[in-house]
Amino acid sequence: MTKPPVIGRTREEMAQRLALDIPDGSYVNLGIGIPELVAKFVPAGRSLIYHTENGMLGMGPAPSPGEGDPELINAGKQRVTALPGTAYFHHADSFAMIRGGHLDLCVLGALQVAQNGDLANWSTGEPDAIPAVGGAMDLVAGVKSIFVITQHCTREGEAKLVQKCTFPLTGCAVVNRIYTDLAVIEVTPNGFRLVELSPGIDFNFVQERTAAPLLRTPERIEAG
Amino acid sequence: MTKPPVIGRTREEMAQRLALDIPDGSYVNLGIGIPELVAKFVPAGRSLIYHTENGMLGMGPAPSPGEGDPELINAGKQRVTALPGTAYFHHADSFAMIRGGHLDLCVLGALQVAQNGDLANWSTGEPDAIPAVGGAMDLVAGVKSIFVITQHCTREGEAKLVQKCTFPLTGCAVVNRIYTDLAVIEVTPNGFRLVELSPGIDFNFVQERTAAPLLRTPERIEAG
Amino acid sequence: MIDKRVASAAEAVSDIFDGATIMIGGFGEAGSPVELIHALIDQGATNLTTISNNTGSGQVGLAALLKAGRVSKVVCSFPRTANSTVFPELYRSGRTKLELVPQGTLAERIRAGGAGVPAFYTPSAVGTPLAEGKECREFGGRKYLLEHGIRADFSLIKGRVADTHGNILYNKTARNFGPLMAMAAKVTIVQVAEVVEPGQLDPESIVTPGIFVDRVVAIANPAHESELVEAGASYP
Amino acid sequence: MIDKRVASAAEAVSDIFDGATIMIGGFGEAGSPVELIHALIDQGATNLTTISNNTGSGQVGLAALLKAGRVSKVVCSFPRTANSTVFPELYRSGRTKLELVPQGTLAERIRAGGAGVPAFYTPSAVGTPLAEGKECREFGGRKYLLEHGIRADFSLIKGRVADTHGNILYNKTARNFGPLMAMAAKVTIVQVAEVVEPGQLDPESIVTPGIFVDRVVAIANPAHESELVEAGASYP
Repeated sequence: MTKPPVIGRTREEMAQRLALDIPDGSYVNLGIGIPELVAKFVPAGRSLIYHTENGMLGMGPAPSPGEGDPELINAGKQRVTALPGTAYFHHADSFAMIRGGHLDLCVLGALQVAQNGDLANWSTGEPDAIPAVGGAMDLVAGVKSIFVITQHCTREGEAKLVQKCTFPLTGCAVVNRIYTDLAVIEVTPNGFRLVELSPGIDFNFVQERTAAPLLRTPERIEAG
Repeated sequence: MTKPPVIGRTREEMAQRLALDIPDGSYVNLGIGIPELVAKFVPAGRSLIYHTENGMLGMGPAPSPGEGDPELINAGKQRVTALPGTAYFHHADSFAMIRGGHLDLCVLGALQVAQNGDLANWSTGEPDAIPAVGGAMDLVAGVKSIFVITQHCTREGEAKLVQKCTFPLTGCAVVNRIYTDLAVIEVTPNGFRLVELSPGIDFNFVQERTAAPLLRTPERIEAG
Repeated sequence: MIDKRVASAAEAVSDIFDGATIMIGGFGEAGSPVELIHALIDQGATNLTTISNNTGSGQVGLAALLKAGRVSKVVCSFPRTANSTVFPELYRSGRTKLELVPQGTLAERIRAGGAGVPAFYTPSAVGTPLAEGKECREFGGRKYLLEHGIRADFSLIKGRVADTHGNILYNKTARNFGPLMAMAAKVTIVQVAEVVEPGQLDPESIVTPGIFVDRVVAIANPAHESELVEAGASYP
Repeated sequence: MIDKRVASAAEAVSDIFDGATIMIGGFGEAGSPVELIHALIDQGATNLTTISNNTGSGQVGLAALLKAGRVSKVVCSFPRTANSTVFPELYRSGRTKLELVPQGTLAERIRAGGAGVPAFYTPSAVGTPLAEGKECREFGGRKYLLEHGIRADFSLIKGRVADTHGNILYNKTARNFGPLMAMAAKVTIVQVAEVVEPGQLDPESIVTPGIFVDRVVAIANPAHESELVEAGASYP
């Protein structure tokens, strides 16, 4: 029996799966990369309001190529549009929203997530890399829920879900949920808990690619 | 020889004298009472911009009686007007201006001023008085120059310029100059220094009504 | 569809509970949410802590809430008003406690609470009776006091116009504490004279972004405290 | 008569001295005061410390100032840009030092500097390498870091329109650090596309009140960094 060429969810399918879990009316900050895809998959009937840390609520999609204003950009420095109800504000107000717990959800990429919710996503710690952190440490410290969206393993096949991060941390015990190509995983006081397997993926397949124990206790027991 | 009925400067004359010392273009906060009179006497050719701590720069004079907007008021809760160039802002921004040292001058009344510049102007410390401080402690802590305008003595004839304040302090070593009915006095590292006597007043008359030594050293010596 | 409008002031304040901490906007009468306060009096919650700059005047608005015996503690910078005897009586009789806070420190503490800053240092009040019991620390050779951010269960605020997303504009010096209190409460309730659709407010001019606002109530012709006092009104 | 206009960018930056600390507005290219930075390159001041969110791109604006060897230290949250090799080379060769600050902490430190707050506590970066050497303290059972306010000798900022009193409006997300840096420098210099008379801006909509602004320079058609980079421009 030959291995199928694609296993688990694509990036778009991961974004689509995550989007299902965002309640209507949420204030959301989407990180650069896969997180940005989430906006495309918000289910019909739900309105989200997007925050970008460089000073805007009500961000809309990118304009047509060549259109837009070079001074209307998102945190990834790409041109965006403004939806009705947009407000602009300065950086201190923007991070007051973040740090003060006013945003409902932030979706971020990850290098590593530890079983206690530690996140590493800003630096590989290589000595000649130019350190650059941006707003990630503020986002994870302040936003009510932190969802990570990431491939389950690196291109080299190494686990990104680990017992303890080896890369420099972005924040301690901050991640709530992880959406990967293989599964949806929750961070609980007892470690990683499987919420859902991607179609065609079985538990052992995920556990083998996760460098920490993966609980399958049902949520109702966890809650007790 | 009979004593003349009025000695020294009137309230208006005190305000007029103080106004002479405010440079063109200054950002100024005027306290409630005699300080408010200063705005009437700014010499021709000078423009000052008035700040009121309840959220406005560019405050103009009171409107005609019965006119104005009950939501356009000064720190004394009296209706005012807005001059061209006015900006409104919230209380944290307003006190950022004050605390951050952006205002050039604040003119305040006083219960007592000590020879080291301590100011008491918010409470007589009587046990049944309702304590109320407002913005005075922020103003004296933050504004670049603090000028006090006050009668030299209380109605009962007690000195207001003292060695050490007996009333609760508003701030420590904050007053720069004092404009009274009898004199203009500077607070120096060596104590009170006479800058100028009011017309018809002699030094001994002022010293007798000042409960701390009054230096008459010329400024050029002080500066050394 | 995001729509933060609620039908009435009564509905807006219906879940305020006994013992709640409530920030109430306004400096003097400017920005005082008179109709929301009156709805709160009708609603009946008691043993409240209020955070506000003043304590109201006459027998209406904040003074009426105090007079009705609903407030056990007042956090305030200037609890003395020309036309009020309500708070002085409560204070002297020991029925209402007072935490006196310099105005700029009060504003900054509310902003800090809303901005996720638990504490900060300020030069205001150093060496005064209001520094008693507070940590004092030197930075750059100057003394500062440690002050703590404050948050509340509810904020009651008055704006001029809102859109249905809760973006708020204010009127002149009625802005005062509104934008800060909006940030610092679990539930922020704003009364405005007019509610418009999203897109009708200039995004460059919005003072309080809707993220800080939970409920918007239209009160088309809000009362002015001074006019009520002049007319000898009392509430209820 | 208050009139904060100066005739040219060159005149506006003429007194910037060797060793000065300079805040430079902008997030990416949005709000980057390109013409003021170019005037500073012409002016020649060196051994500068810059405080900014990024380090510019291509060979223009902030990247050009760095390339000219004028900056000995960069305080920055994200000194890495798609189209820049300037800062990485300077950093790797040790010619320019870097103080890396989380973006929200950088913004709050600048605001604190401008607001007379010498230090504050923040939850950002607790437990990370950027917490090393910083005081950590618990409030309400959670850990926070002590961070210090920062001030500068000069701020270079880009607005959209100013009046002659120095009241400033911005353009969309070009607002970013401008209003904060305006508060935190001894001398704040703002380039705007248009200068109007006092009274022509709505007092409710002013973002930076003139008290924070020292000099206003009209630059009618400011360059956009991305367009310069795309055209392969370099400065000087």
